[in-house]
Amino acid sequence: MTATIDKPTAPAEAGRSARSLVDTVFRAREISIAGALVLLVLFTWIAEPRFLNGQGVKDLLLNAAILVLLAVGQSVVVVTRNIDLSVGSVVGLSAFACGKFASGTDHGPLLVALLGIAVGAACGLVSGSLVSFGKVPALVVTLGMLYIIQGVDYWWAEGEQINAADVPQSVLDLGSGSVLGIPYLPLISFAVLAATAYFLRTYRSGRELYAIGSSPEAARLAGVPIRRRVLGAYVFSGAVAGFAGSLWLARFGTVVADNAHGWELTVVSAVVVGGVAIVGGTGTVWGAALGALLLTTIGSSLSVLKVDSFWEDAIAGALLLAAISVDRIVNVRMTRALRKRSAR
Amino acid sequence: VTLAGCGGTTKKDSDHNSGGGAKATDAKADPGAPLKKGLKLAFLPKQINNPYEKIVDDAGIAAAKEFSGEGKEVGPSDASASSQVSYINTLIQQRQDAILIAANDPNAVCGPLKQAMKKDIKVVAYDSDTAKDCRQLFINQASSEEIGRSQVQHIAEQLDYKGEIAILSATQNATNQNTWIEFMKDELKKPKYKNMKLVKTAYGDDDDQKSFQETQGLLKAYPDLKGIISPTTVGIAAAARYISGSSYKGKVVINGLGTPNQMRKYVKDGTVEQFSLWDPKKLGYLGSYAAAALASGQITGAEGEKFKAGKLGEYTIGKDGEVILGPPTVFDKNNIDDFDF
Amino acid sequence: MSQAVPTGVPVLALEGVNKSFGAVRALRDVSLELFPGEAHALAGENGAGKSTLIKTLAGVHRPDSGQVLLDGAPVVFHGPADARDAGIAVIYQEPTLFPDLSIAENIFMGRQPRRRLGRIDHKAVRAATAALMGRLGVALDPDRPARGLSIADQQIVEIAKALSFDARVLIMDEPTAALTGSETARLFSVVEALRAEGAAVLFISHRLEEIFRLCQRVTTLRDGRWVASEPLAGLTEDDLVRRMVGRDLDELYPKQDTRVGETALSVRRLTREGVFRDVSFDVRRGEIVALAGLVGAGRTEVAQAVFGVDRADAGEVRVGGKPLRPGSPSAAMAAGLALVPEDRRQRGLVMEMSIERNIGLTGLDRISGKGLVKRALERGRAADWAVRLQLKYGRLSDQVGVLSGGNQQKVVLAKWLATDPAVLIVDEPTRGIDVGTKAEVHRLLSSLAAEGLAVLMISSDLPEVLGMADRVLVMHEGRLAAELPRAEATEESVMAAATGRTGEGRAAA
Amino acid sequence: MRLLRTGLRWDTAVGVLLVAVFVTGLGTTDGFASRDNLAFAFNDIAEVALMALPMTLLVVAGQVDLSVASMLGLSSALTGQLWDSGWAFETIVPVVLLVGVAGGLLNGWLVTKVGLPSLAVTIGTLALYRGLASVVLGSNAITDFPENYAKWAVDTTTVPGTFITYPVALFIVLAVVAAVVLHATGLGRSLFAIGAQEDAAYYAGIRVGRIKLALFVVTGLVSAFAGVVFTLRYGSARADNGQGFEMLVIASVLLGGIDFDGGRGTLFGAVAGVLLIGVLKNLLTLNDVANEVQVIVTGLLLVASVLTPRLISTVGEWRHRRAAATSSN
Ligand SMILES: Nc1ncnc2c1ncn2[C@@H]1O[C@H](COP(=O)(O)OP(=O)(O)OP(=O)(O)O)[C@@H](O)[C@H]1O
Ligand SMILES: Nc1ncnc2c1ncn2[C@@H]1O[C@H](COP(=O)(O)OP(=O)(O)OP(=O)(O)O)[C@@H](O)[C@H]1O
Ligand SMILES: [Mg+2]
Ligand SMILES: [Mg+2]
Repeated sequence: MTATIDKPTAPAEAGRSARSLVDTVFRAREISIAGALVLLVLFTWIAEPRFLNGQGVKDLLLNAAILVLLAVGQSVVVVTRNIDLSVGSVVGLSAFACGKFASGTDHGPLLVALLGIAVGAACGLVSGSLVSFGKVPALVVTLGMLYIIQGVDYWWAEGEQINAADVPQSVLDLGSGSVLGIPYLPLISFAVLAATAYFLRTYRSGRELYAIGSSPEAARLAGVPIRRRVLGAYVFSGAVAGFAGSLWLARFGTVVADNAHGWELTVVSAVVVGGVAIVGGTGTVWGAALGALLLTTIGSSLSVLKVDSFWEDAIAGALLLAAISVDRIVNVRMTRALRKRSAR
Repeated sequence: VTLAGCGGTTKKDSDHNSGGGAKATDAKADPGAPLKKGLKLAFLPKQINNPYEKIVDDAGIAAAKEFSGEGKEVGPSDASASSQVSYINTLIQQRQDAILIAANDPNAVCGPLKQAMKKDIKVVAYDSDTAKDCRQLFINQASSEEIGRSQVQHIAEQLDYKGEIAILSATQNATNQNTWIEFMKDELKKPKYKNMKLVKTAYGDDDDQKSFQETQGLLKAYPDLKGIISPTTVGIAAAARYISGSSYKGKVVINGLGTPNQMRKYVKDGTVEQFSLWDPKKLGYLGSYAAAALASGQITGAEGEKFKAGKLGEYTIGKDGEVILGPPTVFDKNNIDDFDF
Repeated sequence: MSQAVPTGVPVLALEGVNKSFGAVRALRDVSLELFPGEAHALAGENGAGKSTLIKTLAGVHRPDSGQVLLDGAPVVFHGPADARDAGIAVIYQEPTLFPDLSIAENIFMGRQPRRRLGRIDHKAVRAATAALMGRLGVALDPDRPARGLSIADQQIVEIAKALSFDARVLIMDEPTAALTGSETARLFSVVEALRAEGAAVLFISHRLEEIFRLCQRVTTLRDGRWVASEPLAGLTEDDLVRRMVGRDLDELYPKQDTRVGETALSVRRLTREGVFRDVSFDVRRGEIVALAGLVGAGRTEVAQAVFGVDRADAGEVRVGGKPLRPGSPSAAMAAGLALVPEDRRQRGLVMEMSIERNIGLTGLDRISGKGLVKRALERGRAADWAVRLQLKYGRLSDQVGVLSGGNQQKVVLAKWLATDPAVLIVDEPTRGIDVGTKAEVHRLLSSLAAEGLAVLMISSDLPEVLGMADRVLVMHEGRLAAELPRAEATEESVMAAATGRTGEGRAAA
Repeated sequence: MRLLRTGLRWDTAVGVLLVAVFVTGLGTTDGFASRDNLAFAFNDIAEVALMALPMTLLVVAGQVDLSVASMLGLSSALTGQLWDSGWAFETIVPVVLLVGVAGGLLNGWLVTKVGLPSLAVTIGTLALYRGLASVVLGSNAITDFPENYAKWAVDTTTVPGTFITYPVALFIVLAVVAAVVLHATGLGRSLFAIGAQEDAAYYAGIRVGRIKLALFVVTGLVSAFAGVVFTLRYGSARADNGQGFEMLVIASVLLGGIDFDGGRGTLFGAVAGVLLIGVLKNLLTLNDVANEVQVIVTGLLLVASVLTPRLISTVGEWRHRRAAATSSN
């Protein structure tokens, strides 16, 4: 064949400038959600200034804290092209277990949280083992687990209710106390969020989760220990959900068996709104956390804006659709603009 | 609306279809008949894992033992009418002697309940009524009118008859809550409440966390809110919990229906001054005896008939087959420690 | 270049290996030895078992019986990771990248350089990738996600991945199938350097001249059986073909003379910003027009825009004189267009569907009567084309996913030829197809053209372009750089236009 | 060997399980076999079963619609509201069905034109449609639906001589139609192709966008119709009717062996799955099995539905490997 002919190096330049733009687009996923959030808060604040007074901000953060935590756990699973529908049930079971454990005793918050984490991790271990070793579809398995855990929880609780009065004050303080005016719960969620984000970005095993979600086949060929990683993701998600259960107890004091019933869809929508692709491989926990914050803020805004209760669901649904549509359209436009730009 | 009435089946045509009336059975009551032994009673609550309903049903099942009957509780884990219907069907197949139901929807459970009555199974509604022609008796915890009006009266006294108030209810479709709310609104029309204003009815869906956040929303949206009435045990507990941990404590009055065990903490810490409820155990107990009296032929459900409900004494059936347990108890820090449920 | 049969211990070897998939016996008692410093070729028809052999060496498959020997000692690879840790680098036939991850991450997944506390050194990853790209002479941005890379670029990333660690054994399954001459030459010089440092190389290609250029020894497989292992020196291409096929082959580029008819496909000023610009050309009935150019010149993209799977920003496509509704493959098909896509795994085939259903997919209305699919028609259509393209398969109801790469390509061809198109666009039609069948495909294209079909052929295989085309269009960086009639198309003139050194070639219309 | 493998496919297994549960019920539980009970048991899942049909087609095409139950609720609320304001029932039904079509169009439009994943879109419309239902009807409950229509929905009216109620009869007819479409037509082939490899389907000239849109529209239509049936069956229109049914529909489809990733499954499996859930629930309730245990059983069945075929094929592979190893030596 012909002699070696070097390709001209001109495109390299184009590649460079395109790169920073590509970066922008990728970050835009989080930016557009953050933008929507800011708009919503500003709008509500202008209409009702009290929305952002001390108590108001505190409430916003408190409301989002648990959902953020769950969204972080869920993202780690979704990134691997799996899903964990059992989170709602896990929170319920763990909250009840923690309540049962703590009620009438003086167990400290640490002990209670550890129990919650252990319960959650155990549930995650079961789902994760089925998904990774059984090589069966995550959606079906975790939907099954949703029912199983829920059934066990109901069966155990027998309609019993744990009241705030029985829960040790130190545990309740965790849910309502604060440092420097910032309540503990959002601080805890933020810590978990930041640590998870850092791990996903800077550790091999974190990157491997993305690799698995992006292409399981390629991950196998690249020697990624898929089963171990997927199992790890589930145990993490379960542990986080279990932890959220113990925080639930701390925050609400009262627990019954069906706490967080039906939350799985809310968590999944927070994750999806936050730009974590349901088919795996892309998205960040920051985005998911923003998604969770956006969802809870929509709820808070609507009640502050005195929207008729009958309209709340409809408007929340419409806003959710608007948020993801705008995000998508912006993205498509940007990508196209980028392509055209790189032409010159 | 323009299309209305241009032929076809409309509501007006079919109105005559549903005029069944409350006529229960043609059988004659035999007030002297003894309570039958071995009666099979089934309690069908709104939802099995609701702590309040659990108390009611357990008391009813215990009561059945007193007259050598056999009680059981079955039901769905979600508070929906459609799931209750499946259970009614099974209870018919199992040939129970009586079904006691707290209806999630007064009409959706009607068809199957009528079938049950046709098969000579007695139907007693408790806590939350069904349509009148779908049951023989309704054991009302207290007269709906009294509950509704008294709640407004209580909170008005606490507020000196002025200020904005809101209601935190259960689900948008809860029959009993909606009835009470109607009476509350009616009561508020009286001139003595002219300085009070009901600003909003919020729905916490009998979900602890939702009720909690609805309370937040109410307080933020209505800065001048002075009081919240929550005629549901889940709602009032959640509202009290939010207020007790917020800057609104001591500034906003909470009243409504709650259980002493749930509210004890908030009464003690001063968040809540008073609230009311009937004794759910008595409700279950009365229901059980009423069902037994029906099944034994002592009563048929007609107005004016009387029956003995064990240690609670004698009750008389009122209009539309309603039996009223008695006035609700008002709990405050003086008496709350006398109760444990 | 060649040497005598090497002595010493082979780094990696197979001994009496058997491997079956269900009823298919892919490898029967095959042995192979790879020595340091030697490039070893693996030859065989489509479905002969080459890829299976490679996957056995790479730890993807476990042999049913027989052994893998590393430095003379038997080993068992429990997975690709084990083989990698033993110093074996593999480029698989089908690029398997992480579409959402950057090129740099793709290359270093699981092996990223780390800083203290096990944290990934992102900067080092990027720098190492840039260095690799420099070594291969390609300008791919390390931070660009792999999604949307052309098959050729994907292949280059795969190559970079394999070169990124100091492998003792480099195994390459048709790495050049989608590459043009210049990338291939670059690759070969890098491989030469590795070999000189003592690496053992195993190389598969259906382009026989490449085998002769790169390798010293060759092992031939036929129907999963070992046929011969011998030095290449002294062997001719014909000898090799005879070992593979078991008989002599006919002429490779059987170009028939045809009468050129009226214009069938006419493309005017077609533009997709950032991808290609102002592309105009005609293809007439009976004519085979080749679209040549370097990897990344925009050929595939032009084909996709013509067929309507991508939307053009400007310009017009006419088929048989009538304007084609843009952005609609179904309209394109109704107008008589067919596109054999380059990426058979994503776009060409539904991997988990059967052979017959895949072939039937492009003609659902033709194989149905009264709305119901007629199984007999469907099977007939598939069986007919399976024979014409010498498809090697078990049953027509088998999943296409289990076919060998070349045989999958034949199914894609069959699927589109069966639509009986007026204009056929083929993107790398013979990628991965063995020499025997390649001639068959060429004969088929030629005779279809003779019957009045208009063919637009995109190919990175220059001999194929020169051998088959009546006219050659050359693209350079998204523009048509030259249009060369058959007589003027030579390696030199095409390459000159493709690399932007125009002047010799006539400027495009 | 081959017979063994096809014989143990999960959808067949669900069918066998269904028959087994049914026969066990006949033998062990009195009251189960009565005409009344059977009519009730099947009629009780009529809406879920109806919605499971288009859902099966959607899932095969790699999509999902979580808004079905909310559409049912919206349709029910609308039926009630219009009926209450004096509309003729004959007018209400087509209007409500049109709303179903519109809802399906919105879902489909967001998925095909805006390019959003169906899971995300329909989580949004799940809230939207349920919200609209409560906007339409508020906290009211409308009753007194016309007897001449209601009688076609309730379990006391059956096809003469059988225990098949009319909603169930309709389900049977539609199931046959759906089975033919999915397994015997070009459209069915296209659905499998879209679900398995959308790009390849698109390149093959299949009108991916249009087909998906149509599927969502049909799903909206059927859900709206299910809403009318539900309303008549319970004689009660409320905004929260059918809340949570989406999970039940999806669970039955998955139980029937439809692969959520698309491209795999049979309609027979989905039908068997839905009926199994219905019959099992009836049987367990008759035997006073507590609700929470039923929930656990549903969960276990779901897990088994994916685990069992997996185990079977693993054992099969293992046996095959051993056979191959011995024969080649
Ligand atoms: N996973 C599998 N399942 C079933 N059969 C398989 C599988 N992989 C390969 N085969 C079969 O094994 C035989 C050898 O395939 P292989 O891919 O090794 O051929 P090849 O020599 O690489 O061909 P090509 O030149 O076309 O790439 C073929 O008949 C193929 O159908
Ligand atoms: N797999 C895919 N890859 C790229 N684009 C796609 C794909 N699927 C759908 N689209 C886009 O979706 C839109 C509609 O697709 P499709 O052609 O299937 O719908 P249609 O309504 O039948 O259109 P037409 O009548 O033009 O064929 C097109 O604009 C197309 O770009
Ligand atoms: Mg191969
Ligand atoms: Mg190309």
